[in-house]
Amino acid sequence: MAEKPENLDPMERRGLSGLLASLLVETRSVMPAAGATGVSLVLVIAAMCFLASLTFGAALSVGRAADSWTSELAGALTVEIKPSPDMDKDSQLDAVMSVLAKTPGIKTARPLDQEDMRALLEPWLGQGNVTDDLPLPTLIAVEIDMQSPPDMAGLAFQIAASAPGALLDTHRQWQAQLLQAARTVAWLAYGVLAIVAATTIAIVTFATRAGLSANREVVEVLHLIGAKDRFIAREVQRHFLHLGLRGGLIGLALSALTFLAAGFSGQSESLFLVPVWGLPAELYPWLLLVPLAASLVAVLTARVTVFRTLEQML
Amino acid sequence: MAEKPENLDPMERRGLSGLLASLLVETRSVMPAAGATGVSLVLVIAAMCFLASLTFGAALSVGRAADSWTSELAGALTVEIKPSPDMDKDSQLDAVMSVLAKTPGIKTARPLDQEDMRALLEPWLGQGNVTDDLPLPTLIAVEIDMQSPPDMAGLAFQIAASAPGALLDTHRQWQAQLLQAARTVAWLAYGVLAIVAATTIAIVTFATRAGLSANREVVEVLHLIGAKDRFIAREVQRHFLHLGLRGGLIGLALSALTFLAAGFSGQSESLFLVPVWGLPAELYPWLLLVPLAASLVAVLTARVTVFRTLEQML
Amino acid sequence: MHQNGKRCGGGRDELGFFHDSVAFMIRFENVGMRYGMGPEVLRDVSFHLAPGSFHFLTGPSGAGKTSLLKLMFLASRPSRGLITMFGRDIATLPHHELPAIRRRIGVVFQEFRLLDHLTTYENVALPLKIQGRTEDSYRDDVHELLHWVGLGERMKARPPTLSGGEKQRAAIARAVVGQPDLLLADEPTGNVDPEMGQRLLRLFVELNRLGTSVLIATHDHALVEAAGAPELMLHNGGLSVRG
Amino acid sequence: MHQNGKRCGGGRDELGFFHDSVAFMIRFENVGMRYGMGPEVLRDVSFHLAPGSFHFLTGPSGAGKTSLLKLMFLASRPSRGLITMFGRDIATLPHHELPAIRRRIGVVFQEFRLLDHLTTYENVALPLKIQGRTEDSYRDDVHELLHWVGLGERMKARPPTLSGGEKQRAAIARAVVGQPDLLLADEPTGNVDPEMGQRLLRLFVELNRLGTSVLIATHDHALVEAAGAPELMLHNGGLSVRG
Ligand SMILES: Nc1ncnc2c1ncn2[C@@H]1O[C@H](COP(=O)(O)OP(=O)(O)OP(=O)(O)O)[C@@H](O)[C@H]1O
Ligand SMILES: Nc1ncnc2c1ncn2[C@@H]1O[C@H](COP(=O)(O)OP(=O)(O)OP(=O)(O)O)[C@@H](O)[C@H]1O
Ligand SMILES: [Mg+2]
Ligand SMILES: [Mg+2]
Repeated sequence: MAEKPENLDPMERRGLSGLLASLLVETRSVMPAAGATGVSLVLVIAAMCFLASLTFGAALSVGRAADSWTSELAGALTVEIKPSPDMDKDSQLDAVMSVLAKTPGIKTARPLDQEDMRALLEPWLGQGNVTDDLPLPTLIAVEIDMQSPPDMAGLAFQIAASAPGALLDTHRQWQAQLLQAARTVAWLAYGVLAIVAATTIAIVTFATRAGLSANREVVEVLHLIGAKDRFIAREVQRHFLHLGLRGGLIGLALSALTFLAAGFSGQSESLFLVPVWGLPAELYPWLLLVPLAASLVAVLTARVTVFRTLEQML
Repeated sequence: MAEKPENLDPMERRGLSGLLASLLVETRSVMPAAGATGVSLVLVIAAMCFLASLTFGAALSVGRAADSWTSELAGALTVEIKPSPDMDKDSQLDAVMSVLAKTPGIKTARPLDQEDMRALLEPWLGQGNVTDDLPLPTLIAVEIDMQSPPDMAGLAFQIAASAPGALLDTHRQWQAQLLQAARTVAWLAYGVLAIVAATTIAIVTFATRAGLSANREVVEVLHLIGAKDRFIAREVQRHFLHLGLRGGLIGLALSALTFLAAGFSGQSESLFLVPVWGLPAELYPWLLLVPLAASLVAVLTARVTVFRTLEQML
Repeated sequence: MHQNGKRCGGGRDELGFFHDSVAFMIRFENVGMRYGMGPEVLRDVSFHLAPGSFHFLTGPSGAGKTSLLKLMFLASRPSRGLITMFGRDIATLPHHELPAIRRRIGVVFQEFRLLDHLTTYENVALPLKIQGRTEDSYRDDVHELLHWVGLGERMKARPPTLSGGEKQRAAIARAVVGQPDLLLADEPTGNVDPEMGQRLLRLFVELNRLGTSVLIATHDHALVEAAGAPELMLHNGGLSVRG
Repeated sequence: MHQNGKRCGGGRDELGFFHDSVAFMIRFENVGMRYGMGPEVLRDVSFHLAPGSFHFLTGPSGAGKTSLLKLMFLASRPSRGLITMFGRDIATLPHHELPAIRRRIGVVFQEFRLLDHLTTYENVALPLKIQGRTEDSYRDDVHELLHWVGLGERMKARPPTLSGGEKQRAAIARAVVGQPDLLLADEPTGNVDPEMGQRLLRLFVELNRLGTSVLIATHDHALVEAAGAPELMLHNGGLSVRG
């Protein structure tokens, strides 16, 4: 039998592409290439990474939406100026505006005009009911700099002093409720993420251990013919790194596709806090954490299990 | 060796508790009692059922909240009566109310009093700004019977005719937007449910197949010593029914505990559409569907896989 | 194949013990077999075994003994030729009739193939359990058989804790417990000492006297000589008969 | 244990071949062993094997041959007594030194224990691969060995497609490929024909001539007689020596 050197390792290629290939494709090792349990481990990891990536993406964008919304909300004040017999409307407005202009930490201050007021009130009063003769208060929308916010108490005092009927409304009543809502939604998203992450870790751990039990005989034989613990652990880890990465990347791809599809489906308006759906483009890279974490869990589980198995063995 | 009849099947008890016990506890069968792969299959099913139950419960209560909210919204109309020089306020109101009283399909009609109006407007106009001298329109909140709704076009015509300045507002503008929102949230919940359900089915399927591959030798030996296909399939199915139910019930218990804990944690106010959190008591029984479905998937997968294996075998 | 002595039953045998009143228990005609795309492991194998006969199957390692037995216990199909078992052409046999035929065959696998999660007792009782018999009806028989093969003390042990020879004896006990019409044993004494080998041979002979046809694949010349039964010899894929 | 002929090396042996210059390769003193809470499988076993010796280990099925070998290839610990391997007390040996000792021992397991996912060639080459040797350095040796044991044609087959005897020969090849200082073979000829058995015995003798101590557990009297080497006999957990 003339033996050609055809059992040379086909993965002997070097370089980055070689590295990538050897991460994803099973190189010839002493561990079994993905058999029945290997395949199902890959699929379980893929499915869990899919779920985890979806949740992670959703939590990320909800969290970000809640954050920006919270700071927007907290950065907004309103000054109300009630009509007063002691001062005419325009003087009241000028006095308050000059106070605002002098106060550090205020970004913009803009009196709401008739149009704004109409838009605000029409849903409640009925179309055409907001007429010029309605004795509405004047409202000034104030945006403050969240980095160096003004002294609220001082500002409220100054405004009240500047003109009769002027009042700083810090939206306290609304803010309390809305901030609470935003915080709840963000917590919810992170809570769901935590549950899914914990479940993913549990499933990957147990799937890995199940996969290893199929390889127990291999580990035992290697041990008995004199392989060092570190050699065995390295081989097993590499095997599970392959399985984990392969599964993780499949799951990642599926979830990215889902986000893209949802993004394109046109429903991309934001609904309350929930961005429906589609992930902001700059958040996609974060999803890579999911397969990496899954592989890490698989590798660590494999390592711990193998060492524990080997320790029992003498 | 005196052999006591101690290898009598300990599960020979009869009755309901016996049935339950035999469903949950592995009876002496020819299949291996949960070994390494069995245990991990149980845990994988438990974890997936946990996630699926959580999602299912959330989708159920979101769906129900959206439903009731939608029908509440759709069942509400408002009649606006603008002040008119041709008729005084009370006569206008009386005329409109009598039209509403005569119209079939209207449950209640209630003029909003000054308090209601103030509550409605104060957030926008500022506290103390809604004064009696504000020339507000009169609003009548009308609740219609969704089962036999009145003829809207006819009603609008009759109301407009009954008094100058009277107008039927069907909240179209708001409704379109809010119904859309409710529908989106409900769809979202069901979409997430679908994704989790599909993932659960996939994972249970593959975990079952992995579990079976460990039992392949058993199936083969049984086949070769003359067991009928139906016998083998029945044994395997029973085995996976046990594993599936055990896992499913663990997952169910965990998710029920989670809902209960969330319910008790006091955050039970509704946030927009999302009931945060806690599942309405009457929805808990529905959660039972999850472990049943998971067991069904496991059993069917096992059955199909075993029959396919046996077919290949001659 | 021709008759030899008492134990190698004649072509036409009217023992009431057998379910069919056919001339041959097993009949191979020009049977060939290959694995996948590989070379033919068996070539033009033709022979027949009469009910109640006793034969050995010999041949060098890798000659195809196990492969030939696999055809007989219906674990694989021939790639060509005709196989008749109990008077039925197995190529045309409907799928649902195979279990009934398999139950008439007891097999000692070369690799034992005991179920690791069952005790030795349960493993041996398995063929009876599969036939739907109640434990009460067979418990004593199984115990007696286990004692006979020297496993009385290891009845509750699981196969992974048995020694090589103990496993082999458990496998033999499982094959004979149902008093099959045909016993196929693949290297049944490779892991036991000569004394135990003789004891097991007596078991086979006893079974044969009760009507079972016996075919034993073996390398153990001592066994073949002790039994004095005819020998089917496999060589280079072909079969020849001695005795 | 006392010297017997050439092959059963003397107590104090100065063969430069051995890494340690110790008197005994293996020394058992009052060794007892039990599985879990069970009865003692081995009782007060005391013996020693000199470097370069050749012995058989016999005893009825279930006597404890495999258990005794397990102690020697460091797969289990004795429940009492002292075991010295290559001059080291294995009870006090640190964990990280065990692989080095295992590499000096070649084992033919009774159940073969080949890795099903590797080819026969890869299985046999495994001990060399584990030692970190490059494939180029051993490919030809492995091929030659495989041809010698009659597996030249089945080099690329995986164990599940090998016959019983082929698996056994692959297991033997794996045990001897690294020219170990000690060869422990558990029933290495149970599944091969007598001719192949003799051939394999020649392999062991050849190895022994090159300096390997050989211990073969077997039921095969023909093998013991052909080699004419001394016999350790296990009976009721105790060890006695013949020859
Ligand atoms: N599943 C299989 N796939 C491919 N080849 C196989 C398979 N099983 C056996 N063979 C090959 O067929 C030939 C005959 O094998 P078989 O097991 O029938 O031999 P045998 O006579 O039983 O040998 P032994 O005495 O060693 O058990 C051998 O060369 C073996 O390698
Ligand atoms: N893992 C184990 N747990 C419990 N008992 C065991 C275990 N392994 C072996 N035994 C028992 O210890 C005794 C000796 O077994 P051992 O395998 O050493 O015998 P042996 O001499 O190799 O027999 P054979 O020739 O049949 O291979 C047997 O009775 C066996 O049942
Ligand atoms: Mg064979
Ligand atoms: Mg043994």
